[in-house]
Amino acid sequence: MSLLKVEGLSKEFGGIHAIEDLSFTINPGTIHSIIGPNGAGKTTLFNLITAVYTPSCGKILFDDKDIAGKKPYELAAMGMSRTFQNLQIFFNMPAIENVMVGHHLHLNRRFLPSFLRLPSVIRKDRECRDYCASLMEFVGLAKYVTADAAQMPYGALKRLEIARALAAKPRLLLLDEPAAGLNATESREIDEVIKKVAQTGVTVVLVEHDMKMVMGISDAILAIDYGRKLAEGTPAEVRANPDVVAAYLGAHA
Amino acid sequence: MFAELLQYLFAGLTSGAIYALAGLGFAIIYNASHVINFAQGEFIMIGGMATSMMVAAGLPLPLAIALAVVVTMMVGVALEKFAIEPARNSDVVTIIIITIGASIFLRGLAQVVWDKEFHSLPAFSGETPINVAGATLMPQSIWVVGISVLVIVALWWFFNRTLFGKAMLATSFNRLAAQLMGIGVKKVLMVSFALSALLGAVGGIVVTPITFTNYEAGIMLGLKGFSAAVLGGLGNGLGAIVGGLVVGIAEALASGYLSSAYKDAVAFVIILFVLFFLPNGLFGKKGTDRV
Amino acid sequence: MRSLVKWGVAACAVFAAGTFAGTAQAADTIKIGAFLSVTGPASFLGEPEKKTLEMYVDRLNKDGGVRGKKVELIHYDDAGAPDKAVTFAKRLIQNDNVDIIIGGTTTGTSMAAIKVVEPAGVPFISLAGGIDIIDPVKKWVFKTPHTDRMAAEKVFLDMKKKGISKVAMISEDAGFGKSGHDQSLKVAPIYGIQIVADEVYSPKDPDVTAQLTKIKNTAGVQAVFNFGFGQGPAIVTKNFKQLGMSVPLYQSHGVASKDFIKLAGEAAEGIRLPAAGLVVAEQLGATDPQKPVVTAFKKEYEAAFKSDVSTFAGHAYDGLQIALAAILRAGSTDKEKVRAEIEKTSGYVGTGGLVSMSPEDHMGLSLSAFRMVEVKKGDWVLAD
Amino acid sequence: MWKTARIGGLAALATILALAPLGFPNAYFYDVAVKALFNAVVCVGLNLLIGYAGQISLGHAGFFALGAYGSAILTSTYKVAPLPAMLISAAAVGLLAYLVGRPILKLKGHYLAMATLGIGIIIHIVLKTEARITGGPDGMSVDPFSLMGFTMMGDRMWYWAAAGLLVLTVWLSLNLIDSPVGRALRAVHGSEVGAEVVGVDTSSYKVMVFVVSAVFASLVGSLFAHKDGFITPDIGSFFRSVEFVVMVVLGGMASTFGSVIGAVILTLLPQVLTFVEDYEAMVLGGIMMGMMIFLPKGLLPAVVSQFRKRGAAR
Repeated sequence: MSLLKVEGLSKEFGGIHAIEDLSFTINPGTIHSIIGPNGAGKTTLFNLITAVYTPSCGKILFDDKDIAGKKPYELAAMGMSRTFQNLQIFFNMPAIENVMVGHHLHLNRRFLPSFLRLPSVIRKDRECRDYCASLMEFVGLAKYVTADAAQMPYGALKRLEIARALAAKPRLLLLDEPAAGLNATESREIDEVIKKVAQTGVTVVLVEHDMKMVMGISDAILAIDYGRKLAEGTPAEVRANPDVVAAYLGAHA
Repeated sequence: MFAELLQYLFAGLTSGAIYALAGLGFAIIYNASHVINFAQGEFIMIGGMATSMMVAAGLPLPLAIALAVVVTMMVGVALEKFAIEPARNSDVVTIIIITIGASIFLRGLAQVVWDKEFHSLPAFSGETPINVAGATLMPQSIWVVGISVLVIVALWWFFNRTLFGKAMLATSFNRLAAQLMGIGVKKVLMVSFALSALLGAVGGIVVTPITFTNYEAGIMLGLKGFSAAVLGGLGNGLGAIVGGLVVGIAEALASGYLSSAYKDAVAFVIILFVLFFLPNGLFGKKGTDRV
Repeated sequence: MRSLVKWGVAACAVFAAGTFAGTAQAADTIKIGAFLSVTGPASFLGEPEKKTLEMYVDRLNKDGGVRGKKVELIHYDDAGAPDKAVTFAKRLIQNDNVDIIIGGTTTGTSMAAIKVVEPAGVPFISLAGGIDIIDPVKKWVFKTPHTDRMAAEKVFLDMKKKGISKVAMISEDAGFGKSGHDQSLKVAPIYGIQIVADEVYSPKDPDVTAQLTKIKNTAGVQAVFNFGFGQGPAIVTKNFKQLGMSVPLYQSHGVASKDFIKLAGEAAEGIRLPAAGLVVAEQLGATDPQKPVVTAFKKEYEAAFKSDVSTFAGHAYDGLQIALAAILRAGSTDKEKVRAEIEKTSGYVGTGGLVSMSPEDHMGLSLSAFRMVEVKKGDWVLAD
Repeated sequence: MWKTARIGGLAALATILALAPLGFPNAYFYDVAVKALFNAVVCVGLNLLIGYAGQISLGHAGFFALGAYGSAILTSTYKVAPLPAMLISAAAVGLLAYLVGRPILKLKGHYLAMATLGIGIIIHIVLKTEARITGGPDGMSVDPFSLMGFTMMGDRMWYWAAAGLLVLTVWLSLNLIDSPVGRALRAVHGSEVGAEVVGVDTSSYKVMVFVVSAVFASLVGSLFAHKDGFITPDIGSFFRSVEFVVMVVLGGMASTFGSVIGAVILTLLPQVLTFVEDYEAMVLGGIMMGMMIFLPKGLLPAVVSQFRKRGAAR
């Protein structure tokens, strides 16, 4: 059974095909990478999967359920969570509260209990704070637990987004270029975090430029260019695919 | 029947052209700085008041107009220099409050420097109504519409044909890139304020023979101008013009065919409806969030 | 959080300093309080009112005051906002301890202040037109201007004389015009007038040809009656002319100042309206008891401020004179006594007309106080 | 940190409110204070929308006026008791805010400003025009507030009621901010899409906070109507809406106590500035500009950060 299934997906922006007739499946418990040159449509694909954009045509099945017409927050409730290439940090909040927002689905979301500060809300909130602190530790942000998000360096913010996404307790986690803009050491640390996440049973879908990282941790790779599928398979298979080499690796060489 | 409709359209056109001129001022400053200048109405007021006070003091009309325009532009530049520029990196809301403060300040200044009476100017080319197919139009209305058209053409030329105008447009699209290209963002900001003050002054002068002016005249015009600019799509000059005309004509038709008490409400209902379907106004850029 | 305390204390200190400044209690002064709409939409009413009060109180003090006591004028600007009027009325009564209040430029501010003045028991002379202010009679409340109902009656009387019975109304949808409009509808049947069209405009509308076109196309309209003040009536007048409408155009007393003619220009020719004797001071008959009063006031005002006198300035003048006369008669500033004396005002000749108040009538003007005037060659001409 | 600021702040507020009357020599001071507190309550509510959720509204005076007129009309024309009248009005305003909020809160920035401004102006026009019900532009009288035979009379009594209401409002506001719902609201301000993908139903929360702030405005409007005893449609004018926003921003966005301070200062200023007479508008405008230029984050946040800096230096 597949966790995510994409069938004949297309997205147009004013006549330009950002994604064209794309189909693939992602199996649970794997790390799945999507690669492609700049502008290949990777981020658009993420935005389609997480319902930030609406597809022009095609179908996306999450858990065998069609996500058409669903809002991103509904998908989050179904177990899908993500990070962003252009950071979407809540800079107006402390770091830990960024993560706590991630845990929103598992808290009492009704208005009145919050307004009246019912003891149950306070208790759950305290637990949530502890849990989120442990998540920050998990992604290596222990020293930022009391920091304001606005004071954190770029690399830390990338991890903060991962922690926030994890706080939602997703089954499918989509990471959009988690290593972009990081130095080698930081990249390796992110690498470790992703592996650790995968070990907890979360399915990870990754968009990444860092080939070393992709080849090292992925169970499967999907290569796209101009919104279309170039190749799909294990890292070894994709690496050997001449189209991929030409379109992507070649271009980089 | 037709004459009646035509008369309503003329009425709408007169008001609409006035709103459009006010709206254009908003558009220019928004383009250069993404600031909504709530003191735009006060530019209009200063233009009209300064001219009529100088004419009353015995200056010939053309000289009074020229001086009033210069005065208003100086006010615009001063506003930019002393109030907007120091706060350039602040929140949008903060800057909005600054411009609201500026509008209160300028109104207070006008009431102290001049007075609280209503003032008028002689119509530029007489007060003999022009008869068109049973409907009438004042020559001054043609001045308003004509000046609006002239201003649009001039602005188009400035933004598309002159180097500085192009630089200003570039700044509106991407401030950082413009800066890297060596365009002085500060200068662009200042020119945009001078330009919209000029526009306000000109607008204030041509409409004064029709609507009269006093120190509070800018409030309503500012509000209608803002509505026009938003309805048309912020930062879009053509949009501001169309927005102004839509508001003006909607008001006139509403008072003609529905209820004059609810004509302003009708205009706002139309704006709300447009925004429900086109959240960025009639001609606004449909920006998709890049995430 | 200490900052909060600090700021709170600072704010209170500033507040207290600001409000106590200049209100030091001088034993031998008569304190006249005023709240006027010196700014805001009614500022061109409030401004001349304020100037008039200041000028005459100054003059009074130079001449030795009232019974040897200096008169102190304390005035505040309510900007036309009733809730501010309430606060300022309280300030005048509670904080400034005034003996009498003149003011309330608009009906709205006056009505709101009544809620404070009545329970506090301070004589209050309003300068606003609305009939609600004195009808029903309120113990402490008086007013000097003619009511909007009287203006309507005067106009309809004139129409009736000319055989006009079908009238179109166009009025401003703000306080003055709205109230005048309502009163007009109420009294029209009494004079056999039928309102066949009823349009409104907003005070700052740049154009009202749409409304006027509708009136023009209404069958049987014999005259148009415009109720409003400010620049609106001038725009109505201009648009009226533009549309080539030939029926008579009547305005209300709200435009009875030279400024209106200046704004409307040639289009104003032939307009008729009810006005106080003040605007036609020189044309009043030599035997007219109002003549000396209004000519003197007009001369003094225009000499002092280099601008044309308006009826509104006259309202303030009348209010002040009535108040001072009552204080003189009462022999003290005892509020109850002063109130009783104001109520006994009889035969006072003011800029608005002959004022004779009674327990049933806290305005004391009769319809004869209004005179029909017409614009001829750019000036008001007595048309009665 | 949060907790001490919360409880300390509330205690400080309550203390100031309890002690302030010691400096009030007469009823006029109480009257001004009551108006300041009323504005503060509206601003604390509005701050949830503007400061925390990052959504502008230039139409809240409209909701204030609807509350005022709702109470006025229900009590005088339909003889409903003041308390139920107030609650019915608030419920109706809440419903209205919900209905208009759903579509307009999809708009962003200046477009939202335009839409809320439009709503406010439409409300104002309706109140002005429907004279048979509302008394038209000249306004209508409102009976005093009474509850079970007890009538609220005099500024002193109103002061204590308003002070109590403000403390309660501030408490509720602080509760909300530091809760799952409050975090979600702040997240909406930070990044709508970021909040959405982790399960925050942003559009519902935006509508909810819009409704809450509108209900606050409506409740205060009702009380205001009973207190002053006379209302005109101008209490719902565009200027009043702008005034509320200025109070919030001046005090400091996303600062509950800042909103209180902003409201108090802006209510007192016109009273303090009467001595400058004709220059009042200039001074008021100048102060607004100056404060925003030099303290762009608002008064309270600026003061707090000053204290923090000094504390750190020590």
